[in-house]
Amino acid sequence: MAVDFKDRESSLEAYRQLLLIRIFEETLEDLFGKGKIPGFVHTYIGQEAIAVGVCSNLRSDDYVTSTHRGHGHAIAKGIDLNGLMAEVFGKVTGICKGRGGSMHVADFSKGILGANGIVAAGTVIAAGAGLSIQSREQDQVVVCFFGDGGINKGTVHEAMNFCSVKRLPVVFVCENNQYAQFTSRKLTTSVSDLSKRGAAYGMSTASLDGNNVVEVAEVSKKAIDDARNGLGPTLVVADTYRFGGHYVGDPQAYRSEDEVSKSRTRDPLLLFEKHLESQGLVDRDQLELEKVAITELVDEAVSFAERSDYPEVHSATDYVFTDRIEGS
Amino acid sequence: MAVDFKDRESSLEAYRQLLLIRIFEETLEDLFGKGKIPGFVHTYIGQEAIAVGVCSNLRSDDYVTSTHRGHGHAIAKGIDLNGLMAEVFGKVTGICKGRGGSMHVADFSKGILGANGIVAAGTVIAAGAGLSIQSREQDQVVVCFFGDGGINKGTVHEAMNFCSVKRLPVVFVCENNQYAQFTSRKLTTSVSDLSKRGAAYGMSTASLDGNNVVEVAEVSKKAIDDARNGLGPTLVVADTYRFGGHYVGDPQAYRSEDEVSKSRTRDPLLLFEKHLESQGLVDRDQLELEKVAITELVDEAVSFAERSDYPEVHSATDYVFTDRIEGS
Amino acid sequence: MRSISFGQATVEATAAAMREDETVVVTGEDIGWGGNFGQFKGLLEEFGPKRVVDMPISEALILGSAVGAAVTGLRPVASLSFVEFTMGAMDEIINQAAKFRYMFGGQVSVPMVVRASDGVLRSSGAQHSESFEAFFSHMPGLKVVAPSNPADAKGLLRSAIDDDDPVIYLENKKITFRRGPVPEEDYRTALGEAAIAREGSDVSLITYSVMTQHALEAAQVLLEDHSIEAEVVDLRSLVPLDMESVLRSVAKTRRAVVCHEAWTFGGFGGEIASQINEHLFGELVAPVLRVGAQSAPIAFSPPLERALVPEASEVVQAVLRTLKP
Amino acid sequence: MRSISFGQATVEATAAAMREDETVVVTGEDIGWGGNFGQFKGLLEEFGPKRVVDMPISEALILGSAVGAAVTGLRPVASLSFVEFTMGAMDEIINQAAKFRYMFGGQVSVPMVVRASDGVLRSSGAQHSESFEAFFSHMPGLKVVAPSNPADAKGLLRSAIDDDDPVIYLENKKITFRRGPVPEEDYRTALGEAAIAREGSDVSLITYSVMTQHALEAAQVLLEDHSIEAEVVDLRSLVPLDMESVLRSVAKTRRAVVCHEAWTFGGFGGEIASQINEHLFGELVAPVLRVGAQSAPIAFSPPLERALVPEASEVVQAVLRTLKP
Ligand SMILES: Cc1ncc(C[n+]2csc(CCOP(=O)(O)OP(=O)(O)O)c2C)c(N)n1
Ligand SMILES: Cc1ncc(C[n+]2csc(CCOP(=O)(O)OP(=O)(O)O)c2C)c(N)n1
Ligand SMILES: [Mg+2]
Ligand SMILES: [Mg+2]
Repeated sequence: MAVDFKDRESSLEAYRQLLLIRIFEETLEDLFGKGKIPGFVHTYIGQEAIAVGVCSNLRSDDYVTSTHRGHGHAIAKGIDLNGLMAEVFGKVTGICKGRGGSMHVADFSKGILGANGIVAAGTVIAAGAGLSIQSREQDQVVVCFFGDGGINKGTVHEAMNFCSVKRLPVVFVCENNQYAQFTSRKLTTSVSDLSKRGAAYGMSTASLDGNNVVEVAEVSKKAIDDARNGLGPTLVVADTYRFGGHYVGDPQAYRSEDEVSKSRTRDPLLLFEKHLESQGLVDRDQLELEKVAITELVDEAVSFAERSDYPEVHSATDYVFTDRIEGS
Repeated sequence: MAVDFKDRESSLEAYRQLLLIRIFEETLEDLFGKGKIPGFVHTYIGQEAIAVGVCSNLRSDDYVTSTHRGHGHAIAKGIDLNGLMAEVFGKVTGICKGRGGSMHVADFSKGILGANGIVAAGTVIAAGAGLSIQSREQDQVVVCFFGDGGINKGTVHEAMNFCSVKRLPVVFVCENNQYAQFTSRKLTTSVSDLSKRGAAYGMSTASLDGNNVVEVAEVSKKAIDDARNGLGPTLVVADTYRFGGHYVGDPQAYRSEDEVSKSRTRDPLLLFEKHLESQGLVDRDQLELEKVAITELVDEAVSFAERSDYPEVHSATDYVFTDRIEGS
Repeated sequence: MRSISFGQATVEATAAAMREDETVVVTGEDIGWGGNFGQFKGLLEEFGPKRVVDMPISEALILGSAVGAAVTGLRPVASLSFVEFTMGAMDEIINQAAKFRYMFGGQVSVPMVVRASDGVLRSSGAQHSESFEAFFSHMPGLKVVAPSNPADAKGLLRSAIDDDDPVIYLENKKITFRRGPVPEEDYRTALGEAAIAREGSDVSLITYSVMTQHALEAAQVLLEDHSIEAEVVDLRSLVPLDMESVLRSVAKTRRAVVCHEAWTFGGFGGEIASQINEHLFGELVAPVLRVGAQSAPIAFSPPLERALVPEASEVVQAVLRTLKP
Repeated sequence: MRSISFGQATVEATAAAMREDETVVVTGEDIGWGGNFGQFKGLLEEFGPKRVVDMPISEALILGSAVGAAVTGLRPVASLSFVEFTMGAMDEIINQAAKFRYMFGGQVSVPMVVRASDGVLRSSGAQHSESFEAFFSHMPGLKVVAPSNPADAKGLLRSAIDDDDPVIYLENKKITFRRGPVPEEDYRTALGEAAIAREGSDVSLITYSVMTQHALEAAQVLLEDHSIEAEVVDLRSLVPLDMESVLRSVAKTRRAVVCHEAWTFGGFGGEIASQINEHLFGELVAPVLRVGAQSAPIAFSPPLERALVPEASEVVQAVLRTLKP
């Protein structure tokens, strides 16, 4: 599991994950611009190191709950890329058979309990998964991703209190990207050090640089190990920045170009590339080769999605219930 | 406003308030046993010092939000006693014309924004009253009473964060009486020091002995003054004990008689009587005279309520809307 | 047959399910102490605190964690005592529990039961007296059960716990303490099958939950005082809805009165009445009437409470109106 | 007359109310930036952050604070963007806002408006596509408004803000960007008065919100292709409900189709259909039909979304069915 950042292959694998998320999201931006993607799309660009670093410590039978900005979590946790892409297209070959779309990608076989269009809804769902693990006497772990905007939802409070009381194996990862939609965190949140929120429940807390995948992986490893070992929940606050708009197409009048371009100097991919090169683990040529390979993967996913059919209209009410119910 | 506990008359007034709540509630227990009170009744016996101490610092135009256990708050904030008693009887002369009952007593003319049957609902309502004060540029204050069980509701979190962000004039008073219904605080709450919950929002916090009316009055005075002076909200945790069951008639299998009788040694009335006598402010005879007088007041309220009529059946749908709506 | 209370009957169903399947867990406030209406009495003692979990006063957590537990291998039965407290957990019911299976393309089922007590009971006041089945039955993905007697309470709860989808199990407070004959053995009563609680030929009373009891009283009065034979159709579950039984009855009697304790306006009765009218147009000899509460929050004062909420006499009145020329 | 969008029309109404009465404040997430649909554009600039309050993502707080503010001297207009987010604040709507006046015996009014965007809009998915008016209109103490065009949007919002009771103002996403003629001056459109959006003699289409637009399209098709004259009754508010206008229209046409975008099952259409049947029994020449969404969470995939949710062609089909012998 845990990435050995001294090891070339292991480091390259982390790099591939970062790249896969980045290229997947950039491809979506492009496709959305061309009118090929229905609905609205929230990309994870700039935050990749969090999902990749955290999920590098997870087993396939561990769980994650996710948000409206969920492609990165799903990819890092191992969702099938074709199924993900086809879902975002609304095709029947999508992981949710086209019912979900970008905001509702999920793969229960990989422990991905769903992206969720309701802010902070995942917190209480994660608590339930934690209760289930404890009740079944398993050593799985749940990671609950949520945002700095989401931290003010009542569900966060109810979930953290309960997980702490029961010492449930849940790691709360707050992705502090400074904005909730168009509104700066400062305008709506009473403390600037978000980890204080965890202390109120007697939980362990940790703060980290969410753009540094090595740091994310190392710090979150402790939280995940603790959870797995029965030491209870941790609140991890990962500072980062959302490179794109809230959604693809967002005019972003609420922040300066200067602020955005400054943040780009701390691009998690660049930082990790520098790290790999400076450590002499990977050279630039290799990095370029990886980009070509990943781009191909994503392109294949696009053509899979494009080739696929839409669901059949007569199936519109399938999957409402497990059994078929007539007349309602 | 603030009680001068060096002053005889002022101290006696606080004593009368404590007594009034105590005798009112004991009378209800009696009446309920006789089948004269509809619905269910939650008494404030044992916690009187909190409402009396806190409200001694409030002006008539200040606001309080209350709970299912709201008679004490209402009395301390100055509700009309006859109207209160008649309401608990469900009579048309009740303060809510019989529509509300014990769990929904309110007197908006005295700033009592209602007892409330939904745990911790008052927190977000208090935040709104605070916003209103700030918007109207007034120097009123809101006190939000809630319980140690209520502290785990999401509304507490949403309200505290917002009040802190906006520095609203709201004082949160958590009445830590050790139980939520039949369940001990320890079973459901992640921290034993409840004031930690306030620190998570960058709020001021204070803890105090809720059975000591002098301490309650003094400590809450600072919180209320701060709020009035634009210094923002405070979380005050008042430790106390619920002498009676959760509701009148509760068999209380969940706690030992020993625990209950121990707690009685710290009866807020006894403590204050001792204080008054030891300070030489009031002698025992005077205390007995007060009891007679207050008992008479409550008896009068009972006979007022008993004499009053029930609301007329044809008025059952009055007060749904401010205007009359036909056909719905 | 022995006679036990509605509440006790649900304890038996829960215990049977828990004995059979160790993934069944019960969560809620104060349930270790038996719950507000004794519906959980003895479960903690038999199954221990890992399967009978006392919860903080955190309704969103109670139902949200039920969803999370249900999709990761448990079958939670979550209690919210009074149905009004579901309002603090509607996101978890409406946006999560109901939608998970559909929006994730059938990857998962959400086998959970939400138990909540509804209806008026001796001046419980505006925040503890209501009936919200109309909210839940409008939301696709939820099943809704509303038993009227102890035997059904047991069998329907057993089926609800068995069910792979989220079920809202509404237990009316007024009948929770009422006793009735209940078989000792473990059994299931299927969701989606109405019961003919009484046969009759002149008018059909379509109802569920406590109003079934009032309808049966009304039927007795109608027979004795007016020689009218009323048929009482007890729906038992609203989703799935057994319209076939309803239509069969009304096709026979050609008159129908739909009765529930919830507010008439916007209530579930509108669905039933509309379907009857659609399917039996031209065969009815009187308009389908609805009996429900008047449009006001439920008042505390006893005479007002009674004025707002229907019982047998309101049903009798409505039936007599359908029989007037 | 100039033509502006539905969303812009609501900005005008809000600004007019704020200019006239300084106790009117607007609260909600991201409203300083105009809100998700531009319905608040320019208000921060004109009225400042004390009256246009950007809120944390705390829906219970947003509506609970509106209640607290409304009973202490303000007239808050609180926005929850998508109507699904009201599910996180149902306690505040159902147990507080709706009940305060009644359960406190008329001591107080709760003059607040809840704005929320509902309905489908280009594959917004299961948690951003629904219509919940059935929930709100069932709860006594709430008024419910659902405009269908920019001019009404302006006048009805103005009245909603004037109103002393809590009003749920539902703005359909699909029509928020649509333009239409809107008078420049400040005016009110009364709650509880349906509009005859089109006159006709053969069938009455009873509807509101976006379905009024679809019904009008359907009426055009019916006329052109089938020579059927459909009357379109736009309710504009569901509570208060103008049944008089509905009954007058149906008494004339003797056929009715009730149309909304929300799920048919358990929807508000059941109330209207039931009342029509009760009041006009024997005068109808066809059953009252309902057109609404099929019972499923709203799917993301475009063809599924379209299959679930009705538009003009479904209305046409239903009308043709009422005309078949
Ligand atoms: C309960 C709820 N309220 C509001 C929204 C609308 N909304 C969608 S994303 C978002 C901002 C979320 O901010 P944050 O949690 O910081 O996540 P980020 O978008 O920054 O990843 C808002 C307000 C929602 N989806 N759900
Ligand atoms: C939202 C909600 N959940 C549950 C209840 C049921 N209930 C009523 S009082 C109570 C316990 C409250 O405990 P606490 O806040 O400590 O107040 P106390 O009764 O001790 O004064 C509970 C669970 C309720 N009324 N509202
Ligand atoms: Mg953010
Ligand atoms: Mg307590």
